[in-house]
Amino acid sequence: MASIQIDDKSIDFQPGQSIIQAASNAGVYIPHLCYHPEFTAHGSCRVCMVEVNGRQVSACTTEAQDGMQISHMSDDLQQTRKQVLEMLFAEGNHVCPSCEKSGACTLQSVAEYCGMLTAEFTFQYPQREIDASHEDFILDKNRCINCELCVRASRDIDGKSVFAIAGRGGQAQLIVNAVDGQLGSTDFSVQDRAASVCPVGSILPKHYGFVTPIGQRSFDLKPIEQQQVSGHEG
Amino acid sequence: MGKPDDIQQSEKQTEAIRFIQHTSDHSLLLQCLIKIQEAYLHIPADTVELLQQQLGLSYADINVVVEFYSFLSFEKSGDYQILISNNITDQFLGNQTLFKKLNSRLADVNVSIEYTSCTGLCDQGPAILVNGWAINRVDDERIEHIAELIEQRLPVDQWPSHFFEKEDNILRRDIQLSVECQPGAAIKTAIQQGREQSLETLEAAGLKGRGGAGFSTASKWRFCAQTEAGQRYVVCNADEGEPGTFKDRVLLNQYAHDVFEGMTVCAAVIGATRGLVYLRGEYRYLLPQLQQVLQQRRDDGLLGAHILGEDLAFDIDIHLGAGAYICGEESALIESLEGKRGIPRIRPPFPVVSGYLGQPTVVNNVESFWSVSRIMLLGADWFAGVGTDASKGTRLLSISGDCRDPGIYEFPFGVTVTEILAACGGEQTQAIQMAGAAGTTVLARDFERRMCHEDLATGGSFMVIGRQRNLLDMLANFSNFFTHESCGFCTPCRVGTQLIDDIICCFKQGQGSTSELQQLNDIAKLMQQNSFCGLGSSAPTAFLNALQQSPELFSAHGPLDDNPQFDLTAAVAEYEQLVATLSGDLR
Amino acid sequence: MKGKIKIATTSLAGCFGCHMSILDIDERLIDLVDIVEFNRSPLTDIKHASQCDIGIIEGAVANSENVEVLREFRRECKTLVAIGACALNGGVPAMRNHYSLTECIKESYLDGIGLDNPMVPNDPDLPKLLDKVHPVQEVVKIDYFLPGCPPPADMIWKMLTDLLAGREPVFTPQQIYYD
Amino acid sequence: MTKITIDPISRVEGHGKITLHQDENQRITQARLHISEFRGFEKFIQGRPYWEVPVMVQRLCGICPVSHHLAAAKAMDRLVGVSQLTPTAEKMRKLMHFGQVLQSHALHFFHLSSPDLLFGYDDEVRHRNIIGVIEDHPELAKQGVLLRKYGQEVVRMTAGKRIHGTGAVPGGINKHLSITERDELLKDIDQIISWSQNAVELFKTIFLRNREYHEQFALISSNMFSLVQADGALELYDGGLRARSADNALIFDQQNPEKYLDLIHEHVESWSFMKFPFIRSLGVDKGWYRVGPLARVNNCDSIDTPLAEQQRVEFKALSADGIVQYTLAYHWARLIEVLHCAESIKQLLHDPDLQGEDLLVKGDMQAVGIGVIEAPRGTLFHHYEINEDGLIKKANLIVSTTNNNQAMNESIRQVADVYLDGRELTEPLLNQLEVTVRAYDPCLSCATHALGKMPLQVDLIDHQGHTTQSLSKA
Repeated sequence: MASIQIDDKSIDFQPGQSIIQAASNAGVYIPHLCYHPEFTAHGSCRVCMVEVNGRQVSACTTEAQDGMQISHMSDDLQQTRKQVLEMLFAEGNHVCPSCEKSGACTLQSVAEYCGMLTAEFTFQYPQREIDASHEDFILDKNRCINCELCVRASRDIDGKSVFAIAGRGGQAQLIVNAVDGQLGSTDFSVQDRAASVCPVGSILPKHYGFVTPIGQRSFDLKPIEQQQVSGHEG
Repeated sequence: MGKPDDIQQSEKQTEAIRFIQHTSDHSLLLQCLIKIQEAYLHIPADTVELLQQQLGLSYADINVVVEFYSFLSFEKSGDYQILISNNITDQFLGNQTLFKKLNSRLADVNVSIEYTSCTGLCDQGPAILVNGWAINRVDDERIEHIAELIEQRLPVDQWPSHFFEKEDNILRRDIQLSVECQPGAAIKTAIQQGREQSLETLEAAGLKGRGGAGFSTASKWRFCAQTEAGQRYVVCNADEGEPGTFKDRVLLNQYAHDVFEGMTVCAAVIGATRGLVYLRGEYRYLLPQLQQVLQQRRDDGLLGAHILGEDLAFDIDIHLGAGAYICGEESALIESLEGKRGIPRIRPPFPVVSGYLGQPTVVNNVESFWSVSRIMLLGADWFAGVGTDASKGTRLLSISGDCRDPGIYEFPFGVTVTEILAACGGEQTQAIQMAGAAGTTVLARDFERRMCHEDLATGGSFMVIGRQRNLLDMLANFSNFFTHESCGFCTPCRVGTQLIDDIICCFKQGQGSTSELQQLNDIAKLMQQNSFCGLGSSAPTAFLNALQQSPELFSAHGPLDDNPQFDLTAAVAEYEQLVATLSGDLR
Repeated sequence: MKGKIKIATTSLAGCFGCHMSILDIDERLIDLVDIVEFNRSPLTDIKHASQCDIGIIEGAVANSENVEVLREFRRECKTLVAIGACALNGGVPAMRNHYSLTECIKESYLDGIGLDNPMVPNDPDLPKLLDKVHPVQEVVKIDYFLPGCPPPADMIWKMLTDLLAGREPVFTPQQIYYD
Repeated sequence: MTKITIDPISRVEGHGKITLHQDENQRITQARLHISEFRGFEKFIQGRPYWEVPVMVQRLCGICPVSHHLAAAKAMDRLVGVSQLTPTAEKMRKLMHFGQVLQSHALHFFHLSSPDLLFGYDDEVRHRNIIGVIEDHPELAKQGVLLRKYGQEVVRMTAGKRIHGTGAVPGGINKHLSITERDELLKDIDQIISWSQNAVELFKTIFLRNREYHEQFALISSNMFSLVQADGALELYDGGLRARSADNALIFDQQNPEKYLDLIHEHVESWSFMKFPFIRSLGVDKGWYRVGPLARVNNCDSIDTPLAEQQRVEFKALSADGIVQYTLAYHWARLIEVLHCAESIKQLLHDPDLQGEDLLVKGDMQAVGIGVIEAPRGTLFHHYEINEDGLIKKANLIVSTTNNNQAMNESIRQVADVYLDGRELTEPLLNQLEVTVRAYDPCLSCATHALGKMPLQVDLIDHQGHTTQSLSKA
């Protein structure tokens, strides 16, 4: 059987699997945000970087090759991941103290896992809106990290394409498929896969906040490195 | 009062609507939008509805495309839209003064005036686009004329033709520019040689892609030809967006036949029946003449079902871009050809395996195809006889900036910067910027470095920076450019470009500190290593060059402090203003 | 034996929750007395920091006085530690950055509910408000950062004991919170 | 003229400053407490979803976050159309609140104010703080630290963490108290009650030792304002509004807190970011009042826990006319409340409702929600209006300390007139001004929710208004 070597661990894989899939199956956690086992990888967040042949590549978009030597926990990589995470925090308005998603937020948990203490980059404090027009959900763009999981879920699983990314560069942001730009004008619904896939607090149920007590929240109960390996992805 | 251009505009509008009504292929979305934008100077809501119906697309599908491209907009910003080219060489030529002058001269008419990325007229700037039409050498006299025409409300396509004349400025010819090719001759050779022999010729010539990445053209074609597929495509990348490059514009203007010839050779070799030219929106004015050339070639049997009477079918369409530097990246270009946002694709698979519409596709630069036509005629030895071991032949350089004779120069690979400067009359040169904003800064002490893949690789841009310039201005121009042109897909590039722009701005105002310098270094390295595509990984090159080679740039205002220079006075200005205006009268 | 380690603390635009979290070290506060001396702090009547080993900053930078105090701390403290979300990233106070200062002031003093004599406070004895709220590292160099709203007492204790022992404070993921 | 500034006022929670103006004869011409910070909560909360509010607005204050958390949660209960919580939810919130008042009062007395009382106002600056107390009175200091710790643990077990937890949600609470948690709290409660009693006794002894001085210090005559239970008993979490005049007559009683705007408005002055609330029927000049422990213990007719009730009776006997106006008696009343909280916690812990599973109720959405609570420092008003999407469109917060704004200024003026007027100003003299402010336990952190900071500073200003000397208390 084909195998790769991640740090000191030898891991078997099926041909065609990406490095992150192979690692996840073997219980090796590679921090990631835009990757999700249910969806096609698209490699935009740049958190799941690993080192192959002296080059940093994203583990979600790189196919595992027999005999590949992969470095995963080097100081350099941790530094890289930390800096990418710092960028995400500096770019948006991530006010963890008052966010309902806190304790169940993948961005927060990945950053804590990677040892990020603060984002030292200049905070951008972008002006972004909250769309509360939908009966059951709010869309808080302040917290969006452009991972496009909702875009992919709505398009590939729900068959609705409710979400998309518009604009480019720093202006690139989540929009919904409605002329008035309001989630309430789309056919988005509670049953959608896109309704539960957001790794941060951007798409959240309405009239519902902080109902899970501290200590019982998703990542309070089970740390991310145990949750986000094969079969446990939220 | 009726506007004289109303009728004219509405004819265009009718034409655009008619075009959409006859279109059902959603990969033509971008082309439809470009036509609408041209006719209405924005994208009206009812045309979006029509597009949705015709192309079977959702509102969001269309919205994201409009929001992606600089030249498309839902809002109409004026009856005339003036875009001022903002390459650093345009800045050298006074485009900021031009901006002020245009604003004051045209203050009373409904005109929007903004900056845009390099328009490819650096050897004859400052340049502007008026409703998409490029005008070079905008001096006081031209400003006055333009103002009068606008005041008369004359549609831009009825302006005197001399406004739109461009100079080719070919100032040095080497082996390639000194030959004339008979249309059809290269195709004939290729057919005679057959696929394998043609590939061997190209291989022996050592032709590498002229876009800048330097991948072997023969290998690319071979991969494509070897991939099983129902259809293959030849794509010519004429999205010449790298600041300071304009040689493709000249080739398309003067050597369009040879470029199409090269594409046809490619089609013959890889077995493609369809070719596409992706022409940057800034070169839109070349479209009619290019269409003419294509028609002539069809008439001459050089395109169509039986080229040269042989069993070779191939034709070429031209797609326009709409203001997006990222579309010069081949996978983003393919996305754009498919009518979508120009977001780079995950590679592998490479376009040669899965490109346009998922089929094997060769994407080559204008100059590459142009060279192909010559190599097929004159042979591999002719071409490989000049250049260096790893960089065969010659290439075209677009030279601009602080030199006596900006223009197009053909040089063999291996030429030194000193030799290039001598040729173009670059004196008192502080530095040159090789390969555009994403390229390498070479300081005077390194002018013996050579242009070739082994040393200074280039996509053809060569900008000369005189002693009188502040390199920080150039860095600020570049950081601004990348902030505007990052597609926003991956984190390092989307956020990094903004952060770098802030930091450079800070140093320009003399307010940087050691922590900003450290951050600049961290961000640049992160982008270089970790970006999703070449735009992100090459964007920080100039900043890293500056950090390594000329750190003194950042401490021009004195030794750097460890503490940031927080500007308290500026930060309390709003409060003081508020107190001054509000507290008094409300008491 | 060396003299006691001098610590100064201050709160800028914050809620004092971080200072409360310092007090949440509970009985360990009593142990601390043997090794540290508190200089300027809301807990003492010393009004200006001078020659301190460690300065602890809570809160974001929202007015001219915050800037002055922060600079004083940088000048007088060998090691500067920023604690809590407000100091690190502006936290909740920085939510006002979504509006202009003018809008915020108008809401509180001119257009608010149940106001008598609406006007903008403008006495020269009041510090001037900044147009935007800033994290502390945008004003002075910070040596260490402790996230959290507030950082848990155990994290503060670890930071203090590490610094007092001359160790670089290092935290495991389980010790790091942003909320 | 001389202007004197005390900046920052220390050993208080938050930021503020005092300025005094002295003329050439050292006569005090002006004394003011300035609140010098602005945070703009009322604005930036606009556009946020209402269900985030209880967690977000507690960031007004890290000393009494629970007060804001609960006041906002009460307002949110109204927004979601709930007027009666489940017994478990109601009692969990009360338990959280008692824990919070206990810790906050303990913090204020032991960590911040006790140095003045134990060492005197003129003690050395270096020593006059909690560290000094730990050094000189280790047992007392330890009791103070542990009392506060206990209160914080009650908060942790009800809200999930000690500072800025999440317990209360619109229409209820997110957890009950487990048996393990209950038992852990029960283990120490008798000790806590006994230490609380000691603290009242200690203060009583200190106060009575120099009774006349303590009574006269910062003495002003004010209206008293607070919530009371339906039977007039002391109430911290709910109840009706009662105001009593300085001569002990009721101005109003059992008023619905949601009608607060009929009763009070806020006045703005140019020299403070903190506004000045007043009872509308009496006007700006006469309508100012005091809130907090002194007002509550004066205002109520009884306390429903036995030990605290005994102490209340004794307290009320201090004054012949039935209303205790002594500013320093704030501490006394505060410690009576500590005892009351400790007793109430014990009662609640024995209530099996705390282990109930029924945590939440829902009703029909409303557009306006007003929640009023007695925070440690006094009556606290949270008022929110939402749009049809559930986003906040208007907010009004009147925090406890703001209610005491005028009273603190009056007290400072009194001290300045009586003790500072015509004298060379020294640090101990100036500290008396801080002692005055400290008695109110002003939470300047809360008070500055709108804007920013409150230091104490003394500047000397000449008759043209120029600062000639700055006597900052370093």
